[in-house]
Amino acid sequence: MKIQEADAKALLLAQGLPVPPWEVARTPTQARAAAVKFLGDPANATGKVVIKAQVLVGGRGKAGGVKLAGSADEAEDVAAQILALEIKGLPVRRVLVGPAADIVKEYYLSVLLDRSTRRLMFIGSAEGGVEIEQVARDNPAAIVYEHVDPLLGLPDYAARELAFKIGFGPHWKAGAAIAKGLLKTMLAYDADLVEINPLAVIREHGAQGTPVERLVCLDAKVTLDDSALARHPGHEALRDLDAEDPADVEARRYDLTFIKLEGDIGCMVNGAGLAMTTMDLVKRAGGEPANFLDIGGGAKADRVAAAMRLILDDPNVKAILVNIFGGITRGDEVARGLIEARGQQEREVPMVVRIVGTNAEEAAELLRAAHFETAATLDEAAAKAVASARATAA
Amino acid sequence: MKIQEADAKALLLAQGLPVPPWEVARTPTQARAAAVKFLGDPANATGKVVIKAQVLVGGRGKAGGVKLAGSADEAEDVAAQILALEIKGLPVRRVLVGPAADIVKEYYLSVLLDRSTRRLMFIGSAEGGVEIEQVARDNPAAIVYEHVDPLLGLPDYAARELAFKIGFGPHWKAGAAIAKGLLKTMLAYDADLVEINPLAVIREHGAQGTPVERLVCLDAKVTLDDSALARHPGHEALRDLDAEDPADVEARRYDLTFIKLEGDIGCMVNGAGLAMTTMDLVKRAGGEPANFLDIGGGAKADRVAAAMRLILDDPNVKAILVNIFGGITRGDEVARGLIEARGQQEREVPMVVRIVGTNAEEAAELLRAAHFETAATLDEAAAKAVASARATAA
Amino acid sequence: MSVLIGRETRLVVSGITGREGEFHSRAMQAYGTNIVAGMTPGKGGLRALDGTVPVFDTVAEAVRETGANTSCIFVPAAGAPDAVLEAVGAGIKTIFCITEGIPVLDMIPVVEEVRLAGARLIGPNCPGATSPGRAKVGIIPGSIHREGRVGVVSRSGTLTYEAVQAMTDAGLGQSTCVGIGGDPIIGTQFLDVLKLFKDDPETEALVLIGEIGGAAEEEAAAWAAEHLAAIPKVAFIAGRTAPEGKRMGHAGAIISGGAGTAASKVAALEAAGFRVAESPTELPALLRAAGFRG
Amino acid sequence: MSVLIGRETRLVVSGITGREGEFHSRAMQAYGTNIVAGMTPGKGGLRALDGTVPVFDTVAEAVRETGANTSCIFVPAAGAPDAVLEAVGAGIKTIFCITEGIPVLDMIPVVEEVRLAGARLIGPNCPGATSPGRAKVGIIPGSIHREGRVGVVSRSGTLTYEAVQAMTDAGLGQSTCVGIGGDPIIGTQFLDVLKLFKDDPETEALVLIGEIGGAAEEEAAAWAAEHLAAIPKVAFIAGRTAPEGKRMGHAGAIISGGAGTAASKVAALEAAGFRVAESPTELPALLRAAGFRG
Repeated sequence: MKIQEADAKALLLAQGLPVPPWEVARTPTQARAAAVKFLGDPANATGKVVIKAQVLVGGRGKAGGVKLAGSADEAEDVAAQILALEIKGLPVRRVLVGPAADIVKEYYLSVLLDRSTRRLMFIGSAEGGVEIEQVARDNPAAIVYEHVDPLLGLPDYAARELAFKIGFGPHWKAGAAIAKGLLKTMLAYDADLVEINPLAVIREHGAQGTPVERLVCLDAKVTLDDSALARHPGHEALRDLDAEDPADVEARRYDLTFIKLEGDIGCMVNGAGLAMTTMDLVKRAGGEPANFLDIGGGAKADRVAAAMRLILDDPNVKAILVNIFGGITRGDEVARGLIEARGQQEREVPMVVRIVGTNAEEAAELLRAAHFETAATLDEAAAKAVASARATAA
Repeated sequence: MKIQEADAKALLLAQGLPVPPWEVARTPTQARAAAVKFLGDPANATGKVVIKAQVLVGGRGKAGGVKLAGSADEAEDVAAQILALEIKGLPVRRVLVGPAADIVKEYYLSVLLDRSTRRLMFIGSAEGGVEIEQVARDNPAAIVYEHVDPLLGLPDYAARELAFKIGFGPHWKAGAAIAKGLLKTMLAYDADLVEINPLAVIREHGAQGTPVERLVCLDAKVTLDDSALARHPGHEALRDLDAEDPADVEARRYDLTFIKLEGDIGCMVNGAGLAMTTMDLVKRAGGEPANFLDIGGGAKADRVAAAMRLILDDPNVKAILVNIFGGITRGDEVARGLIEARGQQEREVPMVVRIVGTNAEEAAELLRAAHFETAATLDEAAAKAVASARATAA
Repeated sequence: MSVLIGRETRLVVSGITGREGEFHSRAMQAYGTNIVAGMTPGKGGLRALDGTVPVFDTVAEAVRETGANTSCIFVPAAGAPDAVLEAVGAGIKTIFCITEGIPVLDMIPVVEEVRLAGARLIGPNCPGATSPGRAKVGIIPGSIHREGRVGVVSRSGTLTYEAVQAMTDAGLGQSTCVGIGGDPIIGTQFLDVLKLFKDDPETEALVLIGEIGGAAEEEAAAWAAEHLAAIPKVAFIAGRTAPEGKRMGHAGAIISGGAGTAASKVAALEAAGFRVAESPTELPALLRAAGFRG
Repeated sequence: MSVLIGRETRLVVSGITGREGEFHSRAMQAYGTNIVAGMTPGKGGLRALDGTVPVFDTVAEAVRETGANTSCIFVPAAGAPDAVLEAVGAGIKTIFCITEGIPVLDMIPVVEEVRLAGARLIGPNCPGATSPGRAKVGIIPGSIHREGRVGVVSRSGTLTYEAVQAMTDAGLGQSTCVGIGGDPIIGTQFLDVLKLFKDDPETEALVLIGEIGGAAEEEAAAWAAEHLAAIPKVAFIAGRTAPEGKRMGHAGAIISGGAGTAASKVAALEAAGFRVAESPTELPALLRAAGFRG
């Protein structure tokens, strides 16, 4: 689960990391009030504020979602502009307002899961503020990797090594402490990724107005492990519902994995791999899948019925392909769910059902009695579904 | 550092362990008030309170330091008796007052350092409430051992294994949770030992007056790692000054290790092994050491002077043996400290000084100039010190 | 012979008295798997599966009393990492963890402990393995198998069944089918299973079922190019048409950057000598085309 | 030859710019120890010991740049366990930790990491080791040694010096003297050093200096009885007259199972063929009486 920058920063702050102050504004008026506060702060070395759209997609800057303002009036205007934006299809409902940083140097630092070593790994670079993928392509030597020990974590020495390798110069102690803090954040909240880009040395005005430099997390991106949400009840509040289809919310309620796509053939499958394969075969048969839908293992009748509702909520759907290979899931349960769902459904859409594996024979009998169209193989099911969709469309 | 039962219980409670309620009383009146509270508690299945002397020595029970009372009057009387006691030379200044438990079964459970495997280890037994050494002698099969993983700690399964091996019966879940809690306590406070004896199944009155059984820490013994006191500022408040010679307090102030003994030859040595050896040789030469005193590594003049004051504070001391083998400690520093100390000392006691190792020559010169009696070998030093002590005594 | 499991398998099932644990234990037993023990804390002394299997409070006791050498875990996600550690601690060297939904960070120290103990963990979130005619451990339906000489390894659950069924329908039996699981952190990767198959004299052809996301297929392909040149081998990759950047079910299926796409995997596998099918049903024909006569 | 250290020792000193670190590094260098690097975070690029030794920010860099193979740690107690991990992480296999006052629990995971890495830690709270005429690492005064063939191992600091001085005064030189340290948790125990001495062709006699508490002397004696029967060996145990149990807790007493007293240790050592001295000064004579002619 991705969370917004402001929420990510709040998690970092709670773990003791250095994050410049910010306010979240939902209206231009709120943004104005925040700007007044930061513009009046004597530590604000630039005399400006930055206003950033809070949306869960990259490329905010290019889309006009990040702007500076030098006065309260300007802040209100800019916030109004940004709050009116829709970035990559997502409405901007909140902006972050903070002091515009006087950046001396930008770094990149993240900690994430490295599947192949099965460890957490830090990625760091003295070339921050740009996309790390870009750095990886253009100047791979500028990227530093450091694995986290699976049992010890990141000992102090390893944090120092990382800091020296990235090259924080006089800020090596702060860099090492931030690395430890990012890992602590990851572990505290069961995050998949904690990424700071830029991690920046900024210049501020000290107590006597003298400039002081410090290393701070200027931006923050955190994604949380969905499997661990149950033990972090507070995380649900961080979910950005704007970034989700209403169908996603419904799907989550029934433990379904649902992704809406552009096509017209609704798919209901058990297992992610088989669901993708089903989509691949629909496409190969000349059709277009309307969704990815994994009903998971051991799905019962009510979950099947919910899945059917989700599919039918999409007006584009012209045919439905149900492909179940029973293992944990029992075919007869699915068949019962389908029969029940069909009884309640509001519009008639042709359906092709293939159920094999555990209790497939009982399922076949139920489906036959209820006059469902069935298929023996996946290829056959895909072909029939594509044909039905064409017939419906015609 | 040993701490008292009530303090140990407070640490356990803070870590979430089940400990029956208690109050600490410094006067019979306070004990009476506590007794009134517990005697009035409907959960108190025995209708009595227990009053226990808080002293840092074993054998409180035999010494009359643990008694029951069935009324407030009796509690006040019993507390007065116990507060008047001196157990193994230690005055009883506080008593613990709590509900007298209705004990169903007593167990033993501790976690401590196992030097040879270099791991923490649990020791448990279904024969609790008696000295575990006694169980070890009489029925070694009744003792269960379980090592703690040095990197993982005590995983849930290991806690369960321990609980099943000890045989908590229906209380296995509580037993496993308590094992985990003891380890947590040990790690949270840098303890050397956390020992519960007895860990007991007690019967209480439940909400409707029905008897309920639960596993609780009836007694608690915790010793804290002296090397870790610096990171637990609160621990210093737990130190039982009554259990210490005033000399201990002074010694600690100067980072000296001092143990008062019965003899008349004061010893000042650098290093624990050499200090014990010096004592052994004094004894072998026919003398009796007045103390163990290790001035540690790298001792400077002021620490040497403090050590000398400690030795001379003991009126039994008739001669002093200084034995320094310089490594980190520099002989000349010690010599300067001795000269300074002698200049300030209030009574004249013969002193034999042996300084070898780092900067021994400079030391020898200083001592010669100051007319100290010196010795070349440890055997010689011991012999001279014993002779001096006899001469002083005569 | 077979890999991971076989006639010598003496299985202890952790969570045997749970709903899923009991259901699948019955199926395993029906298939002929030698389930020697079950483990459920607090139920030691009972007997499961109609009295045929003794239940113990701890895996250590199960091993001591029954000589169990393989573990299958059906414990819920909150307790499953601990169940793996318990099996490791009891000296078991082959551990299947079927449980899904385990928080990723929980598995990191666990796979390290497994490694340090010289044990092998398959899963979590995996369907298990079947050695047709000998034993099955996990939840793969026994009926889809046929005895034979094709080694199958897959990171999907039901997609594995699909591929195996296709093989069986075409008369191509399997030596062992292994579902390694789709979680980001798994104990046994494609590469590890390929190494086992290489040393198994009864495995004469290979089927690899992958999907988009991660680099495990590419890593396995690189190794296979060097060490499995002679053996007929085919593959299928799910997710060719998946839209980029969307999560398809388990995190295994995120396309990240360039690596991890279906195209990258297909290219790597083809370069390593795999014939890559466009549908699981094509696998048997491709295997025959690759020279397999089993 | 010698054990642990020798002419091939290439030492990196962690904490070389600290007060103790610098003082003892000078002494080590003066003794002839090849100090190739120092480590103090943030001081990388400087040179220590009058410009003779480069200082690095990390041990890993020191190893990479100078081929250091041995580490000596003078870092304060709060950072010393981490310094040991750093040396392990940098691939160093012989690590001396001189620091005293490290909280006991801090060392438990550290010694485990050392073990897992196949490295050896001597200490903490140890005086180090000297191979007379070749190298010294740590804080043992160099002047007390003499080249020879007696292996000395001790858990005390200054008591070791006393014993070594007595040997040297009597004309008995040493192959290596090792101070293993007196903390409850140490990386290398008596037994480990005896094993090293057994395999060292230049060590022809042994001196073991123990003290009351723990069971390390008894464990070493049991092993020596079996594996070191032929070699002349003597011992000294400090604390024969120490009053019992000022620090040892009840439960502590049972692990050692009655062991830990001077009487127990002397008996175990004598049973294993050690001659046990009543004063360190008697060690040379006892060694000669045991047949050593070195």
